[in-house]
Amino acid sequence: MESGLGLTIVVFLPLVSAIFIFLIPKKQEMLIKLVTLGSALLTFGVSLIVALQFDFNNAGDLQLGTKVSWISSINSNYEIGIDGISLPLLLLSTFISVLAIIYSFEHLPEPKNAKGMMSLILILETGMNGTFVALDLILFFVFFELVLLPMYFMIGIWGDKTVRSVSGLKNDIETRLYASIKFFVFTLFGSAFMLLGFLGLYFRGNRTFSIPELIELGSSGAFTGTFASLVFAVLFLGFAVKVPMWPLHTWLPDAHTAAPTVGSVLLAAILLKLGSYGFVRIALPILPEQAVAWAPAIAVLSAIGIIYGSLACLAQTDLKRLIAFSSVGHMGFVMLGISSLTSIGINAAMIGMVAHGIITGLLFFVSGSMAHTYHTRDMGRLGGNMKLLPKTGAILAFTAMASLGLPGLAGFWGEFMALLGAYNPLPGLNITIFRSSMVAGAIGTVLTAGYLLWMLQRVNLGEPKEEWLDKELHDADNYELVAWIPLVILTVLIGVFPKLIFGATNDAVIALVSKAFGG
Amino acid sequence: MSIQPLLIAAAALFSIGIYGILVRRNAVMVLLSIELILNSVNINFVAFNAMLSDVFLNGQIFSIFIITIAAAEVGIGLAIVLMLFRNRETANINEFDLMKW
Amino acid sequence: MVNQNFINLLAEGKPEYTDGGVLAEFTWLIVVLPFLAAILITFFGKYLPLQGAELALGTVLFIFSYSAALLYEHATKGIANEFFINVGSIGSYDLEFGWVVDGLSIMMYFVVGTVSSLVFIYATNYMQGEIRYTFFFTSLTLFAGSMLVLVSSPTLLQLLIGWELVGVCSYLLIGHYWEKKENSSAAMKAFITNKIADVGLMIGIIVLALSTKTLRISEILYQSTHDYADIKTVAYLGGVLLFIGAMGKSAQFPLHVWLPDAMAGPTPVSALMHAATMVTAGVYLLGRMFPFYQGMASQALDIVLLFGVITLLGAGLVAVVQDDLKKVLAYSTVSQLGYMVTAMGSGAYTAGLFHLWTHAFFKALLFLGAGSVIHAVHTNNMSEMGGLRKEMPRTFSTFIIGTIALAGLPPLAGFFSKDEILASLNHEGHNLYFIISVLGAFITAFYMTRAVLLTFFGDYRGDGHPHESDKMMTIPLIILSGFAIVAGWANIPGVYTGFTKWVTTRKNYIVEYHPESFDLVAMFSGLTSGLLGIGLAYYVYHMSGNATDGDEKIKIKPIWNLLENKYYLDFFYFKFIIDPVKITFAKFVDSFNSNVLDRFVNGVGTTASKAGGIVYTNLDQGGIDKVLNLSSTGTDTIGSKVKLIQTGKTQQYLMYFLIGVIVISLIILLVL
Amino acid sequence: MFEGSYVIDKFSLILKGLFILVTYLTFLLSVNFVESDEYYQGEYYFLLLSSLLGALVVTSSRDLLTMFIGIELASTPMFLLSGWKKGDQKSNEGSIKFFLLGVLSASLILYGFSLLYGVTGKLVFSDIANILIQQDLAQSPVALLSAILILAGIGFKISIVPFHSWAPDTYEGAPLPVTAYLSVSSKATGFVALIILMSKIFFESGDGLGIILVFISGITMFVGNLSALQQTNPVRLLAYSSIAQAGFILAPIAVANITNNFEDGVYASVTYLIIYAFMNIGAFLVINLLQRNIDSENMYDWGGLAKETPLAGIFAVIFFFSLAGIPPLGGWFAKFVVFRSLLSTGEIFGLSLAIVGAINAVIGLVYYSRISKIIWMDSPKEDVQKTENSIIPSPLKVVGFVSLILTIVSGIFPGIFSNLGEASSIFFNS
Repeated sequence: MESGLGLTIVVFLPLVSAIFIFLIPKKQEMLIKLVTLGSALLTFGVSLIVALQFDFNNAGDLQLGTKVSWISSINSNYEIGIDGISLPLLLLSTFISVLAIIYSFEHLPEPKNAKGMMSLILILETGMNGTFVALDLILFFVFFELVLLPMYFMIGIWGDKTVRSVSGLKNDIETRLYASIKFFVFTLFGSAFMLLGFLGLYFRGNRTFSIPELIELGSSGAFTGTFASLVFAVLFLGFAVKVPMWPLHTWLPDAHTAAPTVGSVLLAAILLKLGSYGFVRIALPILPEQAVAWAPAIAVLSAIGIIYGSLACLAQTDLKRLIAFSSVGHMGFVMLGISSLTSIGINAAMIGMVAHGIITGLLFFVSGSMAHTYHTRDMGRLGGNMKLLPKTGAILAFTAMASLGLPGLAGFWGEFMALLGAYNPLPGLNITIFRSSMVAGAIGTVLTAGYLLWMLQRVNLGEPKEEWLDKELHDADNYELVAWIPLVILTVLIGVFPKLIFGATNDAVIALVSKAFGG
Repeated sequence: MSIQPLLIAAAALFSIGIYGILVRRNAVMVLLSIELILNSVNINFVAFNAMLSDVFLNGQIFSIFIITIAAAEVGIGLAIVLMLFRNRETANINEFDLMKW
Repeated sequence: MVNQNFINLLAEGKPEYTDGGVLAEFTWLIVVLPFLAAILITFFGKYLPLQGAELALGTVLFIFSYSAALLYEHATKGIANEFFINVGSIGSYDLEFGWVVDGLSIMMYFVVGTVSSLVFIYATNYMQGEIRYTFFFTSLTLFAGSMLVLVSSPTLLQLLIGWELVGVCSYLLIGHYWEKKENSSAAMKAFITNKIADVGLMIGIIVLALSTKTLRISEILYQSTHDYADIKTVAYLGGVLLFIGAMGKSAQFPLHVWLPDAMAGPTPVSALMHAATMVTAGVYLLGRMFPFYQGMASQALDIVLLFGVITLLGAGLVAVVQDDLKKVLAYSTVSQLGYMVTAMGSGAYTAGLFHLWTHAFFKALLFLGAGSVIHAVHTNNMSEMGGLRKEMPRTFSTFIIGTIALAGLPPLAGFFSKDEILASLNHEGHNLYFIISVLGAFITAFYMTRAVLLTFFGDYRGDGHPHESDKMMTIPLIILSGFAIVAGWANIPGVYTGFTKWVTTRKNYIVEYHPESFDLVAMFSGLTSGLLGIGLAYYVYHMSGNATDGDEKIKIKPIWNLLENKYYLDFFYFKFIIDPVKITFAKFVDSFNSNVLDRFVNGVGTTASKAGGIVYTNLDQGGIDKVLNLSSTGTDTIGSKVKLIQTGKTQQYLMYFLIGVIVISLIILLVL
Repeated sequence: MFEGSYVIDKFSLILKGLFILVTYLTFLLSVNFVESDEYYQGEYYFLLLSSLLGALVVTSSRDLLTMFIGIELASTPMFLLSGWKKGDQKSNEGSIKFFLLGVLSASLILYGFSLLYGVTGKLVFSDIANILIQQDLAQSPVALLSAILILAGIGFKISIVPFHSWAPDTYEGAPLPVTAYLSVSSKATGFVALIILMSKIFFESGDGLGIILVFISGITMFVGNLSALQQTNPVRLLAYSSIAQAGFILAPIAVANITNNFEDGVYASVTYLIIYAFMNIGAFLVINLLQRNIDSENMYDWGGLAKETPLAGIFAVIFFFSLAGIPPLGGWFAKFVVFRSLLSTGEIFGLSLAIVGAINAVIGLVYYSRISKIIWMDSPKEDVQKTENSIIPSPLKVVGFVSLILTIVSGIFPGIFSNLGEASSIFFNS
């Protein structure tokens, strides 16, 4: 499929459907939902076909893509393709989107408006899928930014309406409004500079935006000196905001807390990955020399992120906020893996991304649902959830276990392998820093276990509080279960048989590392 | 004939015009000041034309255009002032500060 | 998928082992089956007549029979084989699961199978009518399964997986009655303590894996016995780190604190956990990695030895002051684990494992017996028991057998294993440790006798009328007491040393002292101290009056307080580690996040907005006024200036315009 | 034509096309406005067309006189149009300010022209440039002074700091369609004139001019954006926004003046102008549509308005975020080409300006997102009177959809517009 047709469909089908949905009258909600689901399923189906056509024996090569002239005046092309690094993330993205839509069938937050929500999800999906297949910096940038608007509106319109005070601001503000603009401004801040970095590469790199070509140039040492370090700095800024790495993470807890359930699921599961994927796809291979120079800093920031995120979790009373902070910690492991610049570390990051997507996505599903049922996220008021909502509680418990990196479940590989990678980073990197980071990360796993178990104790266990006893609380319904069970199964499958991910990523990562760092 | 006096005269006229624009309160007087400035430019053009002995008389032609346009502008200006005067019953431009902040 | 690797198993030395044939090849069944069963029980258990217990029982009975078959095969022919399944590659590392079938693992399979079967049978009755009966069996099955994952592991990776799975299952089981906060807290404590230790294990695995370029245990052992340089440099570190992991699971001082609290779980759980499935993991790890320790990390063994000795003595002393019957047994377990670790530390591989083997049976017996008692009297406190030997004769007699076995009197199991440990210590010349261990034996005998006297002798001090337990509970007791008697005969110096052969699969690697006959010094001192302990306790708690007064007679206030407070370890942990982390640090980070980072971010926002205000109001809309006002305040104003100041908006704009022109001109002409 | 004083090239044709299209859209925007009150219809359209003619002349003019006439023709009608709401004092006031400053700026331009003429004796740009270079006068104080005067005069039209002060008042006072025209077409006329003058006459005037332009451009972005943050009146907000945008459009020209790489600079500016034109008209349309539904000029009163007119709501999202430069809406490409031309030589002023631009893009987002936030996310204010006016007149719909399509297409297939920009810049290479 040299035409890149499959990938093009995967990317643009959701967008086309979104436009189509605009044309359906608002009243026909069921039709809107069915069209959305249909298109998401179709997209997922096509992405599966793409995965079947993918040649896993040459997972290191970019495949199934195409290159068509797009903006000729700046030599930017519609260049797409996937390799073992992007394939798992692409599948994750199409898959989670389907689940998010299924979940939304019956669980639209106020103000309902299925039309708006569904079209936003679809636009979002185009952005996410596009980012994972784009092989042209400008194309990448456009898709990377495409996710901003839908997410901004998702948070702003369907988000949490509680009014709260924010330090540094005089007036109290609705959580959703604060969070949405914070998310938007933060990300744009990063990406505006990232764009400058892309342009820098363009001008130094024979006026091309093609990522494969730039990688060739980069690995042959075309980008050096102050220029390269500036470019890496701005790329770092752009990607690190998205990951998010400490201390650029502060938009994340607010965004997650305020976002509607589907929003936080997509945000956690896919959007955060755009940043770390950017590091692997763009920053490392194109600027290997700078990657080496920056790696210790990234490792230290990741380690801080891990510890910091975990400690912050221990202080939370808000369930969703806790999970949001846990993302900071988990993405810290991903970045720690990447910073090691070894095939082990980057592989760890890849599986870590997928696992975090599945697990944290599920956590947000469950916690969002609980917030919806209880009308509160305050863990001080919750308790005895296992008794009140046994199914939800069981899945919450399972997911928390997965999230704390329990071996045998998906979350384990990312953590363990990241530590493995960080212990022996690329030769030439400061081993003390990396090993200290690794120890910090290892301590982080304990703290992670601590806050998650504590969360379980406060939320799931114990006798239910009196205020809930006479209330009618609905346990997970079928839509929720259909959305959740696949994630549970995936968590176990990847946990037991990580080849599902490594089978695709390993060759690609080895190719990347050997090309960029010769190791 | 030296060109300096002409240029100085033009510059002086220009400055007077500027002063008038800035200081006069009556809108009509401000319009007149603008005429002064435009005319200073005319003097410039004509003087330069003479100095350069431009056979195409570019400077002269230019100044004729300026005169025409100046007339049109003053006409427009007066129309606007008139409209203001109708609405506000004053031609004092200092009182036009509705949109202060 | 399955490949076999004989290099490290059989290539050297005499090929005196077989590959185990079909039996070995299908050993994965006993590992996978529990997980399948757990899933089935979860989803369909409720609809079955015994609410899922039959599935669990069937599974463990299968494990028992399979492992018995393996053991028979091994004892007669000898099996050593391992199987690998590749589940992914990462870099140049193969991630492999698999199963190993050799003496050590077969011994563990058998222990797990036997003890689990009996505990499960016991539990079907014990847990009757309790809350979440089905889920209990799910977790219990998982627990056994996880332990099998651990002991069947041919790679460090799978070992780690099993290791943590065991931890989680223990969390589920200890917190079985999670309605009460103490129970869920105890579960958390167990999990977190283990997790802390796991960090050590994890890093240890990483260190070893990276220096040997493999995750396969056999390969690592091969390298460590063949003087590979890479592993040699990290051997000490790796050894210590692995031991930290072992300390958590095997409850070595100072990470033992979770184990006594773990008594919050139902008694069958305690029995399983203390005998077969969890606490033995650490010792198993030391055993599995023993060639590595011996080959390269002998300094690490010294540390192992030290902690083992500290644990055996410290925990034994605490056991003396406990009133809770289960806690006596819990501390006793800790102390016995200390023995095993001490044995490993002193290089007595077989002795350590032998003690594990015997201890599994008699400790399971004791716990189940205690459970039977508790079931009857509805309390854990010995001060509310007494005189139960008449009401519960079968429980009493089996409990006595367990006690004697634990106290180390011949010919019961504990005697032989403990003796071997003492002999080994004596042989290696660890005189101080030898003495402490002997002292430990004395203490063991003392507290066990105390417990027996308080529970079964004297008059009944509780409420109601306790009855002997159901057959389903007493039959396992009887079977276990059989094991408690005969298990020690598997390794009698000079008579029959089958056990040594069983567990020394990798014969070429392990160099250890095997007493050809009884070490008389060790035997004599062990035996004497045991008898003395029993005697003294009998005197204090029985002969010289009422059992309950016994404590008063030996109470030396400061020491007693110290022991009752468990050396203030928990206090220390909470005060200096948990609270600071959970409260101080966490609060600090949180407030840092919202008060520093967020404030900064919001500050940037407000600053931008304020800057906007300043630009807009002062520069854009009124700047000229201000500038001119400023410049005119000093000098007395001349007419034109006054007029300028008074200009209205329009002229101000014009002014702006011209000043702009002038400023730009000046800059261009003069500056640039 | 006319001895090189009037040329037809790709640059002029493309921009002529732009002006005509923009004027057409303005007509459509105006239909309802003109009909809604007793305005002089005929004159209104006549004046707009006159202004268009002026703009068309400017694009082709290559001598001082033609350009001057073009500029005057383009701007003089606007003085009248901005005061078209005769009874409205704000409109009057905006008009007089606009007029006075406009005339002043015209005089400054003229004065500058006269100096140029005096130095060289020529009116045609190429001749002037040749003589300046031959006689080594390009960097003489006279040439620079004339450049500054001309810059100030044109700076008024393109409303760059510090010549921008009329813009908010006039925009606020003028009828909305006129404002749209002012902010798009008038501004574009100014930029066209500036581009021609800078690239045809002052390209050898040394770095000083370029540097001052760089500073002006940066300051303009900051002042425009920061002031826009403070606005409550949406039209005023757009006025400051267009000031900030002017900073962006100016940036490539400024840097081109230093690097002398006018090809890149013109390409970027023209592309920006084209894309900016449509999204800005769209933005004004949005204000127009929303104001039909509510009786308040304070946009903070507009809470939840999108639910009344969802179409206007969607327009608001598209156009305002396009102005903010969020992909895949056209604005991103406009900003992108600007950044591209700023960085093309990697020279320090371009780099700094690019960083300033990036920061400003972020600041801009805050207020551009504000209207969408208010109308989509805020709850309706109860004390504000709403007028039921849900049917959108078809001319406005046409404007909306044309701008919408152009804005989105220019974001997704920027090639189309960037080709125009590129084509227009080719002329400057020779």
